[in-house]
Amino acid sequence: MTTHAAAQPPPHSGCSPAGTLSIAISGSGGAGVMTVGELLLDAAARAGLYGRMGRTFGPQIRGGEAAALLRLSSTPIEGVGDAYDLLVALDWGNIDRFADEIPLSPDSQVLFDDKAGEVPPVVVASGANCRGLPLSETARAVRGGRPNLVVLGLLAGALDLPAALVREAVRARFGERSVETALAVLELGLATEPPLSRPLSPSRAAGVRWNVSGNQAAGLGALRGGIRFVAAYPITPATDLLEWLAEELPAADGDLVQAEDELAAVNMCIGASFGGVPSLTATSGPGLALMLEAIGLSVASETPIVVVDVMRGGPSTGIPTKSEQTDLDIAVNGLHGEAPHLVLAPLGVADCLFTTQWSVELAEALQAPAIVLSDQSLAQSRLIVDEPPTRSSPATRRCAESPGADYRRYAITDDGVSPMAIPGTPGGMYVADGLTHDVRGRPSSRSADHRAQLDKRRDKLTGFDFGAAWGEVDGDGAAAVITWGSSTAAVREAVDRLRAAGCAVRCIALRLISPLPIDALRGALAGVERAVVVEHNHSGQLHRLLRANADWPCPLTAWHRPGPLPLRPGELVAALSEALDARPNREETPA
Amino acid sequence: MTTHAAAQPPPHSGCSPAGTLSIAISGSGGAGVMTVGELLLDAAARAGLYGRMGRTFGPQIRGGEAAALLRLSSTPIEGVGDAYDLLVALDWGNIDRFADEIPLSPDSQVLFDDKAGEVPPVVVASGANCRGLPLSETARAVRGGRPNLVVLGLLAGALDLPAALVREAVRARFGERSVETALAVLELGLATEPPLSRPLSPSRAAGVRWNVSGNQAAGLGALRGGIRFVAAYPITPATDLLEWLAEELPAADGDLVQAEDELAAVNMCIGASFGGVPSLTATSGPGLALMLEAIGLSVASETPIVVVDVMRGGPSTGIPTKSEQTDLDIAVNGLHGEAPHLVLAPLGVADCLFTTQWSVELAEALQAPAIVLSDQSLAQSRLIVDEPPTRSSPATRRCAESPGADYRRYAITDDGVSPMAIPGTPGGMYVADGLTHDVRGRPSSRSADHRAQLDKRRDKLTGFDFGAAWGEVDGDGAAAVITWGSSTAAVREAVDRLRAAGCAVRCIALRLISPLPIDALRGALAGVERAVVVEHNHSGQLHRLLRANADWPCPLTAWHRPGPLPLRPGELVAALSEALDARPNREETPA
Amino acid sequence: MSETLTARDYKSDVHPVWCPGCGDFGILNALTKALAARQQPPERVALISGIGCSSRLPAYMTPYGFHGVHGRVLPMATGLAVARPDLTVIAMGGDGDGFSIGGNHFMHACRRNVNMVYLVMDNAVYGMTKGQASPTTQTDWTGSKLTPTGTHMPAFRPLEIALASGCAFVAREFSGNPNGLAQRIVEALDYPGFTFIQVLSPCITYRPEQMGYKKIVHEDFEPTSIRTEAMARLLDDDGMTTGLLFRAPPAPWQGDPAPEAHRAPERALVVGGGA
Amino acid sequence: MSETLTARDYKSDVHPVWCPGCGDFGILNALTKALAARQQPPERVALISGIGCSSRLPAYMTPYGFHGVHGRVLPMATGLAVARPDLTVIAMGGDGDGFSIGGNHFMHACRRNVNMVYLVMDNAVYGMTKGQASPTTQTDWTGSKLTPTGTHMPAFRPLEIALASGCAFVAREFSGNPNGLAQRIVEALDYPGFTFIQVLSPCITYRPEQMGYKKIVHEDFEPTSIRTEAMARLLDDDGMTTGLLFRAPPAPWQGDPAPEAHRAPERALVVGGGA
Ligand SMILES: Cc1ncc(C[n+]2csc(CCOP(=O)(O)OP(=O)(O)O)c2C)c(N)n1
Ligand SMILES: Cc1ncc(C[n+]2csc(CCOP(=O)(O)OP(=O)(O)O)c2C)c(N)n1
Ligand code: SF4
Ligand code: SF4
Ligand SMILES: [Mg+2]
Ligand SMILES: [Mg+2]
Repeated sequence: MTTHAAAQPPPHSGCSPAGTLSIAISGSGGAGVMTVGELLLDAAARAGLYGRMGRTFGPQIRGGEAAALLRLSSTPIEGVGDAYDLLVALDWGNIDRFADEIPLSPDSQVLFDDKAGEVPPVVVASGANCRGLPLSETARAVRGGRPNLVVLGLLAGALDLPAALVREAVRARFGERSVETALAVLELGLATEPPLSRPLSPSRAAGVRWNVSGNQAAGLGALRGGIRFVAAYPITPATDLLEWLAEELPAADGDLVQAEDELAAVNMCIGASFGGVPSLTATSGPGLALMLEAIGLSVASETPIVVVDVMRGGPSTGIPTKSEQTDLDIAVNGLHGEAPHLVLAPLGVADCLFTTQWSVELAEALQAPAIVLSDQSLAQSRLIVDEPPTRSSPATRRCAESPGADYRRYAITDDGVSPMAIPGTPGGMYVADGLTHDVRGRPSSRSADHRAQLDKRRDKLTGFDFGAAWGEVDGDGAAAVITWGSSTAAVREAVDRLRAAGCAVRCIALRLISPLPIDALRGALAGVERAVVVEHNHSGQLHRLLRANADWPCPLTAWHRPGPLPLRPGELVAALSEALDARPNREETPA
Repeated sequence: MTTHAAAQPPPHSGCSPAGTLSIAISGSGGAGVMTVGELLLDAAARAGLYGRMGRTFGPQIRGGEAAALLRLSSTPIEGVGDAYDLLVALDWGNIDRFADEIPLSPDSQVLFDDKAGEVPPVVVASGANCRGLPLSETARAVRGGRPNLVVLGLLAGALDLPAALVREAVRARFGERSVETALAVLELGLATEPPLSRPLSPSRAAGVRWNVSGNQAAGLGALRGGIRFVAAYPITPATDLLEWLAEELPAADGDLVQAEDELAAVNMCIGASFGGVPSLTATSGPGLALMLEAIGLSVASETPIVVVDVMRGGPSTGIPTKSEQTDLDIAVNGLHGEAPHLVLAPLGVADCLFTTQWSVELAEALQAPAIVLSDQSLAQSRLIVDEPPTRSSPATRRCAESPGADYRRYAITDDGVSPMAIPGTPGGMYVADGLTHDVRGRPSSRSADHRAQLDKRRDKLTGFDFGAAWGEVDGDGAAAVITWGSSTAAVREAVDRLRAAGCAVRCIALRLISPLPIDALRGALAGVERAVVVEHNHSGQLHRLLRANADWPCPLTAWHRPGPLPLRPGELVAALSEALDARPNREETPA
Repeated sequence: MSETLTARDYKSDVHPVWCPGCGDFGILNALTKALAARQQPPERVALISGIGCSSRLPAYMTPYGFHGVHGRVLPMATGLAVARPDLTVIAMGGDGDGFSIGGNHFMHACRRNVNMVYLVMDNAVYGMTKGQASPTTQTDWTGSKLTPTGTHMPAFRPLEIALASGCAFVAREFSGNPNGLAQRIVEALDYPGFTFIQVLSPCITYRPEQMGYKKIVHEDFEPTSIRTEAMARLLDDDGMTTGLLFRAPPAPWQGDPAPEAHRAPERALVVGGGA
Repeated sequence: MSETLTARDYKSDVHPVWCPGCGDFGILNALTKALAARQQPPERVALISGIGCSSRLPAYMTPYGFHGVHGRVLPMATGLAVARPDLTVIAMGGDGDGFSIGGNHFMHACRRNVNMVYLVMDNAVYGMTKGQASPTTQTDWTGSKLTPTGTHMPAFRPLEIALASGCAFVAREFSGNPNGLAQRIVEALDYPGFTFIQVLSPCITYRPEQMGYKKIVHEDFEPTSIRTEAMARLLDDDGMTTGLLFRAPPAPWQGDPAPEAHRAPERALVVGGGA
């Protein structure tokens, strides 16, 4: 084995905080980097560790360069780290393309197949310690053997994972025909002296753990919330959420229809929901744009639907495979006319379950559309988490059980929610309408009817008691960070570090975006003197939304950065230290 | 003739300020109320008066009740008055339906055909002075004669319009076959002693005057701005703008295509504009919602288009025939991803010309989409105005004249605008793309490319010098009203009254909504201690937009009210007196 | 309601906004008759429409209804019919709604074959927006200010498109013959799957010449179950032939069947720990 | 460029994202050959596409191009071709782009007959989004997780729809025969009006069985100019026949003519005053 001397001092403890380790595995299409990444995550989970895995690909539709991006940990984690402790290159492919995405430092180790040729300049320049290993040579000892399983064995050794659990993971994955070969190669890797040693101590927590992606979690939340009709038009990165539901719905006696386009999908949902069946569609920015007219109909006709928007880089077709929190504006303000509705954002991969389930419940209870702002980084990352608690709060729609001759579908009620007659119910017949209507649903252009229905639709949302789930608040002190959705992971990690460094920082993560929980957020900001709003986009969309809708007890500054690169805790530590220092009333964004 | 004694004291000087007069003419379908309204407006214009006319209809597609709503004046006016000095009822039809829209007071006079039956309770309750006249009986003296022309004669007499000019108006309108009958009936009306006398003294201004609707003015602005391709899908109240352009474009060597839907219309515009031909489409809220995805493409590919949104009551299908300033949110924030673009709003009927023309110029100069927020009250009202000055600032697009091998379509330039190669230009070949791209237009998911293009597209707008046309400011003092679009007319009239009552009020009307002219508006607010934002919608959309995007030198309070009824100066006088009083830092909306 | 239902039981007390003499009145009558003939309780019927004069129809009847957005009547009706197969779903709207902005859904609804009746109330014009050309408008019609020298396009052929898209029940009727139409609607209601009836329905306001339809419609379609025959029949059709053109053996939409065995989706996510 | 242009002059140096072996390479080759055959200067050609694997094509060639949004390629190409009739406009995209989300524009573009070539690169699957059923997918294809028991719908028939919509030039070709395709594209370029070529183009990644196309395509269409004949020819077609099916006498789109006399629009607004 050869060692490339790095231009920088040799590695010591790695780049990650104690107890976590970031590993990237890269290679060309077909090299099997995703397989080894998934197996490692699985084995680590079996061994009692936590972790996450993301994927990145070059632009080729299939067969281009790819990398599995893992982070393993002794304790629960959610987000990505600052840099990679370890990069394993099965070949050098177009590794340049990943330079931004796989940050290396002089503390990083790079292992590569010694048949792969020269270490590329971009890797040399990082100062990482590079070492060639006879990966393909080792694999060749087994007929049909592939180097990726050598890597699995080596990494298992480096992490000190019990070999039996690694074998279990391999057995669970491969079919009969290939499992023996895979195991044989694995053994070779396990038998090799690991090129480094970074054992992580397993958690002693006893509960069940899940290996789950945000899209799976959202699908499960939809099912648990009561969704029984789904209309689907594929779009990255929402497709696998729809595919997951396609598999699970029939057993729950639900239906999925592949629609001809997003206009059809959203209108199918409205139709099914009019029939009393909770309905959902999922899409990404371009599809959401096409759905807006009908979402307005959902508002005006008070027919609940749920639309999951798995955000990707924008605008327009943008960067379909990368994450960005870029659709808050359209989700909140993208409807024509004045059309109050629900917008929520999951705070993490596993929280996609809770937030989607809650969104279904809220949509049903409030007879309004709910838009769920997930994003690619949540949707397509796999996370090892403690099994989330189940909640028994099924969606409930207020239905008119035995409506009489004076049934008024859009009656003005105390809480703005009017009992809805479901087709099939005798006596409840009404015509739902997107035209301005009176309490019976009959078209009206009278000023009083228009005003009454506008007020009602606003007040049923703003007057609703959303309880404690509007957001998550922790810590105290005179400085606060406000964030939402997928940014929460990096913000929390940064805040932890700031706290460890002695700064008291309050962390407020918003799950409910619309209606804005103004009072709750004001309460959470009590005593705060300066707050910074952190988000993963170019223009500070939540920051503008907060400013637009209320006065706050303290000045709000903005820090935001667009995709495609994920927010990392380290950059946030720097940004927050600066933004939260004592200078009052800063208003320009430092981004 | 009979006089119904009103419950209230008899009328004296009427409801309107000196020099103006509001007249409503109502009747069932076929009664010819629009004809007499238009003739009166025409004759008044010929006589040197100014004025406006709006129309209102019941829900019937055709043949239901209708009313012509006029306001005539010695000096230029723009908006509606507070109440009607005069209502002429050709029959009582469903007059109830118009009770809100035709406010009467004890100062009002009501004239009605004495064959029409009892005065309806809603009219009696107004306290107006009601008088039956033998309208149909008079008309019957001429074979085929209709009472509406009797009314024209009576009103001409009441206003002291020169009979010759009224005859001219009638001659200009009727075809050979019917003109003689019409003139004969008119004479009977002219010969009758007018039931009241409210002469208005004509203006002595010498210039040419126009009788123009907002949709016509916008069409003319589009033509003068250089629009030569229009794609059309009909929708109320935008259809007549498209129809006007259909008639005028061929002579200008332009094309209009009726599209199968709004998705097609907007994409046709992008295609034509990619070909170097300035392009426009017009729609209303539901159609705008369908166009958003493609407007995002226009942003990302930097292909200019103009979209005129003639707003109507919302949300959803809403109230198609009534006005409301309800699409500011969607126009500014309705695109997915971060997609900076232009949003402008005409400040009056005639200003539809200037604002549309300027919008074309800005879209072309900045290679970005421009959304023009007109509304039904501007679009479909006819106004008598002094001929607006012509402007010689043709649309100019920065084109690449002789691009070479290193041509970069999306080059980062000082002002963010990159020379565009028009198909046909040798050497300039590039592929326009909605995918995130590099300076050559090639798809890229590199962070640096994404950021550079996001910055560029933002900065070309925010860095542009929009000059003085961003808005109109007049007056001074420590109190200000900020408004936009069609609300400007009522606000100005209210402000005039407040000034007459001794209050110094600054009036700021925004024509440029996005990018928000922050510095200019800050300048206009210098020295202001309290400002109120007035708009014709339910949720205070401009107010929120202003709050979201900047800190202002003074607190901004909000006053807004939805449609379908127009904003009237009187209610604004009351609202503004309250909102602008000395209480500091009010933040709730009184509406 | 155990007594016999009459056509009147399906009529609401809302006064139609339609022009006196509009062909859509005939369709309203036919529909109420058809439902009475089938004795469908109004609460088990859903009338779904788009936007246009024609699409106002649901408000004039007593069943459940949804007056949706322009052009999306078929997706909405599809969602409802898939989610609630127990209901009688009747979709309707204008030629603009169905063939212009909604044309894509028309083709795909024909293919999908979800159980419903679809009535296109075809007046070859956009009535609601005051008289522009629709897809079924003749090339040389110069009555619209938007296309003052004609449409420059051949008229859309709804029956051919329906057949080419795999529609299993294709008919054309005339609103001036409400009994014939009612009878056809009854057949369509009885047919399991997507059924399409183009109803010629004069717009007396913007296409007054259509008052002459009654003289030129002729009831000449001979129903066939062979697609090629039906298509051939259309190739020299004058657009005024009425009757049932095509009726295939029923094969309505069926979604994915429920699996025999299925384990809770949560189980697939479990990894390590606990066990 | 006064020298002779070769196919290579139309190829850019951008490396396609396509999978090795993708049928779309054949279409790229055919298109460059056809343009060379016509000696079209690249700057006078505009390649307009939607979104999908196939729609990436414009970047791989040297003419002007626009990679638009999903499903809207035909409106964009229509706007360009109407506004710039001097350019050669070639529209292209996938079967999902053209027949699913874009199906409405397909029908209306056929009717409108604006001068352009439209190539649908048909692999009967959504390649870009990793293998879902498209309209042209066979009913019993269970290869997609979104429709695991099949599509439950008959496949879409693009040529029938084109004919029924009034398309004047209708052909089917195979990407595995780039010379034949190039020849057909040349004919289409020479034809004034809207021309449609369905190109069977295997997706080797999500429909590997399509590699067998080359064995089953057969060049059997006999061109006709009689619509009824062409339609009849399709009624028992296996979907694998290639060649020119239909070619009507040209009658391309013409918008409203410029009026003989016309007064400035401002004049119509003048009333009173001044004069
Ligand atoms: C998205 C959208 N675009 C346009 C309109 C305007 N609009 C209302 S009805 C209609 C067409 C009506 O024609 P048709 O469907 O034939 O119905 P008809 O009135 O003739 O019965 C149009 C274009 C709308 N309401 N929504
Ligand atoms: C509005 C919108 N919806 C969905 C998508 C996602 N999407 C991208 S390509 C595609 C379909 C691709 O299939 P096809 O058009 O047949 O092209 P192919 O990739 O097979 O060549 C879809 C659904 C999108 N980009 N935009
Ligand atoms: S405009 Fe035509 S379609 Fe509409 S109601 Fe009147 S007659 Fe009927
Ligand atoms: S996925 Fe299929 S269509 Fe797409 S590039 Fe690969 S082979 Fe071609
Ligand atoms: Mg119609
Ligand atoms: Mg395809």
